[in-house]
Formats: sequence, C-alpha cells, structure tokens
Amino acid sequence: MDKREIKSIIEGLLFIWGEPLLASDITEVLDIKENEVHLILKEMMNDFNYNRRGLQIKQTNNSYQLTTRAEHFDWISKLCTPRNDKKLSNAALETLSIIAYKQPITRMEVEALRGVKCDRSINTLVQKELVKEVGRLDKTGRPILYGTTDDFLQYFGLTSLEQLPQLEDFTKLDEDGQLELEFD
Amino acid sequence: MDKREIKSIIEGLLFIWGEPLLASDITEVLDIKENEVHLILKEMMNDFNYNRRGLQIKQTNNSYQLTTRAEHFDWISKLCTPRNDKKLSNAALETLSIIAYKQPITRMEVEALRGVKCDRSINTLVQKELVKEVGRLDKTGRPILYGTTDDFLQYFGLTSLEQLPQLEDFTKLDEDGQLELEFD
Amino acid sequence: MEYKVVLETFEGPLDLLYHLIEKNKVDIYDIPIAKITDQYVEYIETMQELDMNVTSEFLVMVATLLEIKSKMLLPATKNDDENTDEDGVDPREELVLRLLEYKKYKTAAEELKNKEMVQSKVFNKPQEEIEHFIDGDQPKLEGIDLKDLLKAFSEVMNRQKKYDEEFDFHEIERDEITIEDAIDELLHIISKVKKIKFHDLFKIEYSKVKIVVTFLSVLELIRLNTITIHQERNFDDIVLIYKDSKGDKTEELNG
Repeated sequence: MDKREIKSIIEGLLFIWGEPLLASDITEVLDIKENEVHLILKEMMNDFNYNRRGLQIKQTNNSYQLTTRAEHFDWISKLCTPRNDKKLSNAALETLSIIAYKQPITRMEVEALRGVKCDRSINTLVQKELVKEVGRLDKTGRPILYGTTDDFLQYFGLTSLEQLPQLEDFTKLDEDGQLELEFD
Repeated sequence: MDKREIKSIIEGLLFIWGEPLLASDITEVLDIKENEVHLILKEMMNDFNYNRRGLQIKQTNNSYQLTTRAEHFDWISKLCTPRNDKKLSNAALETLSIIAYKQPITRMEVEALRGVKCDRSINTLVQKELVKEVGRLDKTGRPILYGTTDDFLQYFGLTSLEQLPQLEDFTKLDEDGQLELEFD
Repeated sequence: MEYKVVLETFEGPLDLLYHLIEKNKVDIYDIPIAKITDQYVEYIETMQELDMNVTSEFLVMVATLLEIKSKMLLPATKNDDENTDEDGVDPREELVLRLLEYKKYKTAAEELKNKEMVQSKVFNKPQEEIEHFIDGDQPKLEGIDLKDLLKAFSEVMNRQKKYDEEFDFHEIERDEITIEDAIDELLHIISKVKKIKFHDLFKIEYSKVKIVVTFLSVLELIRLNTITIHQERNFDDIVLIYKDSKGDKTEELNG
C-alpha cells in the first residue's frame, strides 16, 4: 500500500469517526507503526494547509480530528443561522432538559436518549454555565457525569432541583393547555 | 474571492451539513450564481478523484454530499462496525427497476410485466421512500402512478435518472419486424 | 406441526420459466415447449406437495403452457417460415415476447443490485451540532422558561417511545422474518443462559409473526436435538434446556 493510499484511508477514518481519533486506533486498522502514523498525519496536516483545503486536521496529544477552519466561521454561520432562531437551539434545550431531569448523567447516556451526538451542545451548556461536571462514573474511561449549576436554578427561579416540574404535570398541561406549577 | 477559496468554503459547508446540501443553499451563502455552484462542484468532484482523496462528493439531482469511498469499506469496518442495513429483496428490486425505467407507471402495469402481484413490494418501496405516488391515471378508479424519489438515486449512488444503466433489448426481430422464432 | 423445506424460490411464473430455459440451456427463440412444460408442472407439483404457497399466477402459466403445447402439436401450424398469416403465427410468440420484456427488467434489477452493494459501502456522517456556529454571544436562555424545558424533555421521552414502537413496526414490515433468523437468535440466547423459561422467550412487544416464528424455531431446535424441554408439573412453566454437546461429554466423562 503506497503512502497516498494510506493518507486517503486515514482521511476516511477521521471523517467517519468525527471525534478525536487515537493514533493507536489508526495503527491498528492499517497495521503500520504508530510513529509512522504520526509522521503521515503531520504530512497530511501540511498537505491540507498547502492545498487550502476546507477542512483541517487538529492534533491533540495522540489524537487527530477532522474539523472545519476557523476562518470559515462566518460562512458556516450563514448556512446554519437562517434555519434557527437566535434562541438556544432545540438541540441544546433538549440536552439541557435531559441533564436537568436525569442528573447525574454521562454524555453517552444523553446521546442514547437523543439519538444524536451531543458533545457540541453539552459544550455550549457548560460554556453558558448552565451545566457542569459533577463527578466521574466509576467505569472504564471514567466518563464525566454532568449536572445542572446554581445558575440554572437561578435562571428558572428554582430553589432546588426538587422543584422541577414533573412529567405528569406535562400531561396536565396537555389537558388544560396550561401548566400549574407550584413555586415555593 | 478566488475559486480556490470558494471550493475551500464549500468543502467546509458540506462537512458541517453532513446531509445532502442543496446547491441553492450554497448559492445563498456564497452569493454566486447557482449554475456556477454546479460548475465548481463538478470541478471539485474531479479534484477529489484526481487527488485520490479519502472522501468523495456525491451529487443527487441538485444536492451534494460528502461521503466516504466504497473501496475503503473494509478499513472503515475495521475501525467501527457500520450499521448493516437490510438489502432489498429480489422481488422489490424487480419491481423497483420496472418503476424506475417506466415511470410514471401504475401497479397494474408493473404486475403485467412481472407476472405477479406487486402490492407488497410496492408498499415496501414506498415505506423505504424509494418510490412515491407521482400522480393519478385519468382512468376508471384513477389508479396511482408511481415514480422514484431522490432517495432512490442516492440509495443506488446515481446522480440523476439519466444515469440508470441502459436497458438491454433482447428481442431479435427479422426484416419484417417480426419476432424470429424457429419452428420445431 | 409440519416443517417446510425452503425450496429455491422464484419471483413469479415468468421467473420460474426463465430459470428453466436457462437451466436447460435452450434457445429462448426456440423453446422446446413440451419439455419445459413438463418441468414447469413438475416444479409446481413439488411446491404443492411441500405445501408451499402456489399462487394463482403459477397455475395460469401452467394453463398457458399446456395450451401452447397442444397448439404446437397440431400439424396445421407447421407452415412455411415466411408465412405470416394468422394461422402461421407461432403459438409461442406472445409468451416469448413477455419473457424477453421480463428479462430486460430482471437484468436491470441485477445491475441495480450491484449498485446497491457498492453504495452500501459508502458512508456519510451525521450533521455537526451547529449551535456553536449560531450562539455566538447570545444571552443565556433568552425567552425560555420552565415550561419549554419540561416540554423539551417530554418530547425526547415521547420520541424515544415512538422510536421503540417504530422499530418494532419495521420489524413486522420487513419482507421476511425467517425461521433461520429466529433460530439463530434463540440459539444465541439459550447457549448463553443454558436454561430459559418458555414464557420468557416471548417479549411483550413481539409481533404476531415474530411470536409464531419464535415458536417454530423452538420446535425446530427440539427436532434437531439442540434443546430439550422440561415441565415439572402440569401448568408449570415449560423450561427449555440447551444441550451443550461439549457439556454432555464432560458429564459423561465425569460420570
């Protein structure tokens, strides 16, 4: 297998993986040495830049990820924006609601419920300080457990999480068209 | 903005969007003419192939999508187990090919050609959104006319209906236009 | 309970006829109608003996073949090749034309199948989460209240429920749930747990077809001596026990 073919395959792998992909995983798939993988990826990163490709490869320690370019931000925003209100997107709102009701919860569990990747919306929520890391699950990889913040409570005017309306209340909402919440 | 920059941005847009992206959306974001978008994408498709890139751009009518290459399937399978979609049955494929070539066509006409009932396979195809109702025949009972969808093109990797494989004509006719049959 | 042998299946009478012509390596323009008719009838009879679903279309084709056969036996049709008057038309012509037309689409279907195979090896990626491109410096949670939050959660839960339902729905709608699949599934479960209550095999959400097929697979595995069934007392739940061949041997050695 020549180097161009290897590069081509690696590009496909990064594309399908989406998240940062460990060099050791690439090593395993292609059955070549790990330092070779790093060398080839360094070359690829240069190729991508030299050819002014619309994507770039980002390295983080031993992982590589395919992403868009920062300088294209405005164009991409233009593509995405008309389809969404300026409000918190539905994706983020759904993610927030799951974390609020099911906390502490891992990203994987949120994704299982929503059926799509949620790393971006979780990041957004963390950035907005509505959600934070509240611990680690005692499991392989020790995944982060997420929970809501005090800011979250404050925003919704809740004193504690127990005050979150329950799903049964929502059924009531369906019937009466109005939700009767008991605050305080 | 030079063409290389436009290509670069389009690549980023296709990557972010994931799903098939309408040429008209690209037109809107970049503020260039739609036929120019098509021309540039044609060039990009060639560039991708020429440079043996790990990704390819697939066109379906007026949409473009970034995908992996079929020849990398084995490598990608080594990294992650791709969802194994159930393939179409032979019955469904026969029905689908008749609809594809003869559209718009009624169920009765399909059945006359296949020599069997086709309601089940047509239902399956409609459910899989490979086939849809495209009108009604102006005849007693106003039977449904079926045609193929954009999903159909995508499912088989076709850009448009013109790309359907040429139908082979197996009929041997003599000079008089009569079927040449040999009497025992 | 009878067991159905899976015979090579044909998509219809034309498909079967076409298969026989190919198998006999005869010229489609000169079909030895007597021979082909005999084989066709024989196949249909086998299907009936095996209690396979012989649809009326197959029987109509038998009638058509027999009619052509009898017409060809009449010496009157033995005319000159050039003769194109009504009596001179080869009785096979209409059938051959239908077959040729059918062959056209069958061939096209095969090409589509190849394309399907190639295309099934091509993947795209899901859409990126795009809020990070639109949120920018938006104020926190503008215009969202508790009701929205609860509604969002309820929608996720509903969708989850619907997804489960839809999933089952598709299972039912699939072209075939084969006994082979059900046997594989059952073997997979029982080889792990070794013992399972009959009742536990049938999950509530199973469709009727799935229940029937699962039941058939139990019978088949009993017949193949892969599992045994056991019931302590009347009305007790029946227990299926996996007969691990290796396990049996060890027991014999130990015993």
